[in-house]
Amino acid sequence: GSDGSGGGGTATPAPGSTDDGTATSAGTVPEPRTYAADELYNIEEWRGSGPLIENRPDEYTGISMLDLPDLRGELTVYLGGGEGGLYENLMWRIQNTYRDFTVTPRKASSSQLANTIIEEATAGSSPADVFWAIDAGSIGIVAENDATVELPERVVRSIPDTFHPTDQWVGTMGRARSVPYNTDEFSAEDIPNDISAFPDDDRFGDAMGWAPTYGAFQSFVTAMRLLEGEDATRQWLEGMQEQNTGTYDNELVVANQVASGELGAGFGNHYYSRLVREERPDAPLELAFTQGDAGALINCSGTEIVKGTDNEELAADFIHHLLSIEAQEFLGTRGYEYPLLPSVPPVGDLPRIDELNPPDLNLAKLSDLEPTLRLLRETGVL
Amino acid sequence: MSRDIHRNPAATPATSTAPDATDGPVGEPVLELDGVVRSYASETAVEELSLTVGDGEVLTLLGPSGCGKTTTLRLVGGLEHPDAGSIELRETPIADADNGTVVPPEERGIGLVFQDFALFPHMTAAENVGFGLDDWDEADRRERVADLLELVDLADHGEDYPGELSGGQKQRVALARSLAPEPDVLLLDEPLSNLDVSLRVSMREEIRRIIDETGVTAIWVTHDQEEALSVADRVGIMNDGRLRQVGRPERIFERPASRFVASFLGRTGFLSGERQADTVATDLGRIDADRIADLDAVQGETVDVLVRPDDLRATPTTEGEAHGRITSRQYQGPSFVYRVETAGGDTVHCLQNHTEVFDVGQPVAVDLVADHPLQWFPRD
Amino acid sequence: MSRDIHRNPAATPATSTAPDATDGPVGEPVLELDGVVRSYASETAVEELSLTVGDGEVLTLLGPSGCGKTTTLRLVGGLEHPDAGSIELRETPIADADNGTVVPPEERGIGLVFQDFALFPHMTAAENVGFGLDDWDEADRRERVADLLELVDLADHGEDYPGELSGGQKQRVALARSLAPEPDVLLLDEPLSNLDVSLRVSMREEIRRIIDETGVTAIWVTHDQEEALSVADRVGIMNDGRLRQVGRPERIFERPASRFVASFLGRTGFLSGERQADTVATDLGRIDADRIADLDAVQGETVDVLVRPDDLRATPTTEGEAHGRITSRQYQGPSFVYRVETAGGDTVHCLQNHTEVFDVGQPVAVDLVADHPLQWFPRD
Amino acid sequence: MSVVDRLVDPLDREETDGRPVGLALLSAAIAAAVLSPLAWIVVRVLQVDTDYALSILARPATVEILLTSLGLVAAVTGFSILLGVPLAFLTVRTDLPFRRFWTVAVALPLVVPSYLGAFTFIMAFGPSGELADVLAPLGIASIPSIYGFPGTALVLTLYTYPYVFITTRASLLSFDQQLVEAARTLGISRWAAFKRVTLPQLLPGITSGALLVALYALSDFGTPALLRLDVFTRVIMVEFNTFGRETAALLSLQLLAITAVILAIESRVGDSTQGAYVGASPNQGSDTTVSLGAWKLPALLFCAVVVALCLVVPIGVLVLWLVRSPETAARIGTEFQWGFALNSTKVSLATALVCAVAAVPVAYFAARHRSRLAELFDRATYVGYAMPGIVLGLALVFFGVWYQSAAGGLSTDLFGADYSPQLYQALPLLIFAYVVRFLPQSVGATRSSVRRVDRSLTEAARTLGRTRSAAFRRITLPLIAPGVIGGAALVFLTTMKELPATLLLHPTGFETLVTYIWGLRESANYGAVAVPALALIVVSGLSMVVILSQED
Ligand SMILES: Nc1ncnc2c1ncn2[C@@H]1O[C@H](COP(=O)(O)OP(=O)(O)OP(=O)(O)O)[C@@H](O)[C@H]1O
Ligand SMILES: Nc1ncnc2c1ncn2[C@@H]1O[C@H](COP(=O)(O)OP(=O)(O)OP(=O)(O)O)[C@@H](O)[C@H]1O
Ligand SMILES: [Mg+2]
Ligand SMILES: [Mg+2]
Repeated sequence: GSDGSGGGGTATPAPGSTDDGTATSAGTVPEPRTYAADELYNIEEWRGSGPLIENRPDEYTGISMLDLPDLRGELTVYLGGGEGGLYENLMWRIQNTYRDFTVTPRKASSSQLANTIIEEATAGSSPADVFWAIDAGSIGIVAENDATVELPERVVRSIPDTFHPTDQWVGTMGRARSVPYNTDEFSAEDIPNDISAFPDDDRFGDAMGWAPTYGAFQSFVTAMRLLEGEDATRQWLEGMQEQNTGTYDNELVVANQVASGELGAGFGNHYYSRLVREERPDAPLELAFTQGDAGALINCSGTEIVKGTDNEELAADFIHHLLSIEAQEFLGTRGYEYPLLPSVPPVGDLPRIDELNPPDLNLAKLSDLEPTLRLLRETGVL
Repeated sequence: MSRDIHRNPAATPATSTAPDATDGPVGEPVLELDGVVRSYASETAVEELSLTVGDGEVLTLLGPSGCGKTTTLRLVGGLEHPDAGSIELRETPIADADNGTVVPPEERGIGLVFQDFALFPHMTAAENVGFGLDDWDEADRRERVADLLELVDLADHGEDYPGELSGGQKQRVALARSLAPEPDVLLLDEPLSNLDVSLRVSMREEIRRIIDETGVTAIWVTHDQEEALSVADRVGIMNDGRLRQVGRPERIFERPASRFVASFLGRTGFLSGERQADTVATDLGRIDADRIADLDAVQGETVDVLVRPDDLRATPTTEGEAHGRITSRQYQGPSFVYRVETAGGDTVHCLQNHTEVFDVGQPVAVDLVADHPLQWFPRD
Repeated sequence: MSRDIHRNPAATPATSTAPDATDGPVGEPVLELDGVVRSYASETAVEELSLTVGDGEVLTLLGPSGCGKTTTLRLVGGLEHPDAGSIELRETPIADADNGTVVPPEERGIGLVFQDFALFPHMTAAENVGFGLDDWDEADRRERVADLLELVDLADHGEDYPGELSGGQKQRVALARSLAPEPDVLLLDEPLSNLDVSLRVSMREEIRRIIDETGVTAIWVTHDQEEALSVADRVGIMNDGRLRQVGRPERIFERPASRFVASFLGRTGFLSGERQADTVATDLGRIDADRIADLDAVQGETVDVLVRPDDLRATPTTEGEAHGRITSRQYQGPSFVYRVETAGGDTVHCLQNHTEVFDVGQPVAVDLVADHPLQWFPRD
Repeated sequence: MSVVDRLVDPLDREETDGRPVGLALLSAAIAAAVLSPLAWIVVRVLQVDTDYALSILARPATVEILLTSLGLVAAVTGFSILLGVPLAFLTVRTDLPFRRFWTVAVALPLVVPSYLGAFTFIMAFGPSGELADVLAPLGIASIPSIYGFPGTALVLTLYTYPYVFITTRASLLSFDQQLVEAARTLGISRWAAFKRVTLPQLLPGITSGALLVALYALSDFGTPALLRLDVFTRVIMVEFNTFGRETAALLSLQLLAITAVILAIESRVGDSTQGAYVGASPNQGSDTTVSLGAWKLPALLFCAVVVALCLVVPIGVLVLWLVRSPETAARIGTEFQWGFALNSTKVSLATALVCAVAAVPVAYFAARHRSRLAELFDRATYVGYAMPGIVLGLALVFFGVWYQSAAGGLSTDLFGADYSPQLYQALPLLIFAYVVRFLPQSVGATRSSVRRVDRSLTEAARTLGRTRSAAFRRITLPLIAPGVIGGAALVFLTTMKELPATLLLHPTGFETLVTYIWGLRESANYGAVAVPALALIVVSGLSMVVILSQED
């Protein structure tokens, strides 16, 4: 057990280095509790920097990395996506925390890795121990193909049920659908609360952009289909096409286009706008969120243990680390994603996750992409 | 090796093609082609060719362009496979169409000078020449290459690449290259065609000397009649893929087996004549039958008598006494050759001293000055 | 530019290389090379070459292998550019190293038969021949191609690709191709070297006929002495990139300007002799000074007298009376050529009738039978 | 007897009918090996419900995509020829100033991955790109959109025409100039001579380059995806992203059918028996360069524009990123290490080597023994080139894992432990994948160089006592070496750039330049991308110098 409670101090030794020889077992993992910031493990280092990081809380509820079992052994992690190296960076930090722990990430797109794991499972077994990917759909499809094992309750206990709808996987970070808009073109009130208002409003003609090939967009349409039904979704898609909505490759481009005034507004994951702001702090770019519909979907990155691993215990502990306060703070402050640990707030002026009004939807169902794609193709969006 | 070329100049009937004492190989047979056929899609290049070459013998092969000479050499060298027939080297079959025997070229010990040289473009002249000397030790090889370049008069060009050599220089490199490894059998495909006369004469004497010294057996394709006759132990005349006649040079020249063979060795004219009692009547007057070799034509039959330029001499005369008139004149240095068309329409050539200059159109009397029996062929 | 080459035909000493009555071009000058030089990295292929060719004239160019003949033709054809000197065609400069004038080959109207043929491998023989007839209409072209294939005796091979033709056949296609567009000036680089004698003779007569009929001007490189002399209006002899002598065939043959030129036209022998009063003393006895052309050597001076095989006749004799002995014998069909080494060490050749068979080693007396003044050269 | 002898001798032993059985078998084996991943496609396609399959194939969108794909292939191939052939001619046959420089410069675009090219083009020429920023103050409000068909065709052309350039150049260099001389002495103008003599001789070279371009255009994913053009690969990718592996396999099969058609067309155009001839004396010392005269300036301008578009734009954008980018290392998983470049170089070299060795028998057989069989083997090697990298990758994932567990299981049964060599996610499998994809580049270059070696040269060697293999070693090999090395260098270049198969099959932890760039893709930290991207361009650029130095 790592009880380096002298946290906060810059000289705090890493948990692994204070090894007291008593192997941690599942039974000894302490319950989540509330920590003062300086009780945590070097929180200043985990946290990002800059003006957006000014108002971080003084205390957090959850479990600190210091109280988690030591990691010892080797782990192969298939990393789908990874936010430009941020997820990988977190893994390096965790690895460096322990003396005898090696993590080997294998990076590719999340769907590609999901396909790979399924092929591997079909042909024999996968070399992967953990699959961590940026979209719940890929995570879900692997679980559905019977290629994962159940996660222990102690690991997932602090994460709201919305983000671990089955025992097979757990969400790590949240990503909200949003409407980035150009403040020179629109004011906050101009942006409807209801996603279904966009096709009917003339102001959005020739002014919107989307990225239909992007997984998050497809998840959003899937959500709409599940919530509103196929016909309504079709109408919505057709309506947006009549608005001459511009098609882009990814939502970072959409956000950039909005920022430069090329577009009035667009559809995209919330953090892309933050990234653009980071690059161009003065850009007239703001975010709006719809309420309670697919437009307000909060998808998540997720992780799971791949079936056939020899390191099931280690994998579970590793995943537990990803859900620790420190890791959530790390990812949240640097990548602008929503931490899923409720006590870790999102960065800057983003609304808190519980201030958002996501629709009531089982995220695992987002892997039901097939009909969505058919719809997208039939309407000519794809 | 001594060649007695004047054995038995008499008895053979002119039209016979049967082999004969003087037609066989000079030494022990080394190379035997038997009924060899090679066809290409569009035509048959070599047809039923049988030929024996003796040990240490030089056989020159003559024939019109496209008659199959190169193809014959390629068959012997192993670069083409016969469609029928067989080839034996020292009594071992090296190619046999019947049972599929094929000895690869490199195991035949046969050198070949290609008609179009086939020099290795990435090697200098010296490297080309030394190419076949792989198993020689370095010093010997260098010496041999130097000797051969000397021999072909290219000592200065050893370091040149083929692209930097003139036509004749390339040909000499090709020649030196094939001589270098001292093959048992040497096939030469017009090896001197691109050389000037004096070089050609000296080269052929050199090659002949090397052949004699090393006892090489050679087939030498040439289109140069003088070369063919002067260098050869035996001469073979090919036409249309077939061997028409093979034999000692003087025999081929003096007793050609057919009009084709005759017309192939130097300029020829044919006088058509009719056998009458003891003479043959021609446009140039009567010729005594005993001046014509083995004349067994019967009374009244028409024969063609072979006359070469040096058999005839023209003298200017009056229209009335002329046998014909000059239709063309050709300067050859020491002499002129005049073409004369006789009253009866035969064309003959007369060799005249270069001082005897006649004009075209001049009526001339033509005298038969031959001091050997004339060859004749039945009219066909 | 007109050069009066007929001034002063008498006085020139035999060794002079100055132009002379009979050395100028036959017609109006068409092609003029003036001081042309062409060097490659390693050597100078053509050096200070000046030459005038007259309208409708055939100039044959002879010279040892590598002397620069091909390079000369390439310069005229525009495929090489002179490093110095200029070339004029019908008084228009087509290449001038001084001011950089270069008329591209296709605008010169000059046809060229390449020594190594350069046939287009992706075209049939007929397409190759018709290549230069772009602007002819289809029917004319077809007819012209058929005529030319007929001319070179390849009517059956029109559809063959170069890869399917024999060496001689390729050469004939190359020839036909260059004749087809009826160029003004025709450059022939050993155009008949791969052909057999009879084809060569008939082809050269054909070409000469075409040249005469169409008034083409031609430079014809050949290494065949007979071809050079018989086909030419004038003959040029090159050596080492320089033109050594140019003139009418009989003049070149009979009055060669140098030992090199003499030795280049057929087999030559030189008798060293000493001028004594009215005779020249040689190993073959005294020769009257008036049998030797323009002999102005002074008393006691040593000269070399040129004797060709047909100038000499050998007779077997006893050791005591012999002038020398036979060292080799070469069969040439109608005749033998014997090499005789004289007591004094001179080598001469004698042309004998083929009936006169002597053995090597035979002591012989050699008679001078020449009926023309003998050429001499100062001993060098 | 050397190793080569021992290898070559039995292989090239001819039967009496002149067909070398050993060589044919070896060619067949190589062809079969590179075709083997197709088996996976077939297996997956068989799992597709027939009605669904038919509905996919027949839906109007599929037809439209088919037409777009074909149109793109046609346009890119056509434009590549229009760029590549004149550039090759200019740099080989004319007195263009700074010929050496231009030769390297116009070949270099090949080292820029087309996706990187496309990306930088968007940055430069897209709406609100750098160019738009420059032009906006000048009152130029809009430039033609870089997106869609024209843009895709443009970018693909700019980054693939060097294939045509290089192969055409090789043919031009080995082309017997005497033939042009002959044409010109027959009064044919330079241009007509080019058309009637040079061009037919170059055709095999041009088409072999054009084939690579066509198949590249057909199989490339990155460029059309970035430039938003719906082509086959993009649809296949979408299927993959949505876990329709079977459907993707089905579409891949359709793609391969198109490939087969393209291959068939190419063999008709480019492989005439008379083609690829080279005279005994290519480039005989004489100076036959074409003088450009008044055309010198336009020619220079032409080269400069091409180079500016292909090289200056992407490198400029990358450098701009490099200098502009803020220091945000936190978002980068791993710092850039030169070891990544080393890794890239190592696998690429290994692949190039394997391709060079594997290409020789196939190419030799195809060039020397013109038969349907030889041609079939030769063409078979091209199929993998058009196989989308991801399809190939997944196929090999399947085979790799299957082998691993089968061999491992067997070994465990027999010896009680798993002694089977690691194959899956190990370098051999990755290299095999590269070979499957890029072998044709090697085969093409080698084939045309074999064809250029006059048969009589090996015959001469053999009459001088050399065995078939010795003749091959001493004569053929040195003469084809430029082709073999050039082909290998092409393979090297493309391997350096390859992404999809690398992502699927690289050993875990084995980071290469492209996987690293890919990892940064989402970071929006373009400055970080610039370093590895420039490293990739530099390393590949060096190998381009190798290719071009083979020429003289
Ligand atoms: N590869 C080939 N394909 C088709 N026909 C061929 C081929 N090679 C040669 N021939 C034909 O075979 C015949 C004989 O050719 P070969 O080369 O043996 O002639 P040759 O006697 O050497 O002639 P030359 O004296 O002109 O060199 C010719 O008519 C030629 O056209
Ligand atoms: N490209 C070249 N590079 C270097 N030297 C060359 C080149 N071409 C020719 N030479 C040299 O120039 C000289 C003249 O060559 P050229 O081809 O003109 O000779 P030639 O008189 O035609 O000889 P041949 O009768 O043998 O054909 C030769 O010594 C040759 O080696
Ligand atoms: Mg031949
Ligand atoms: Mg020459």
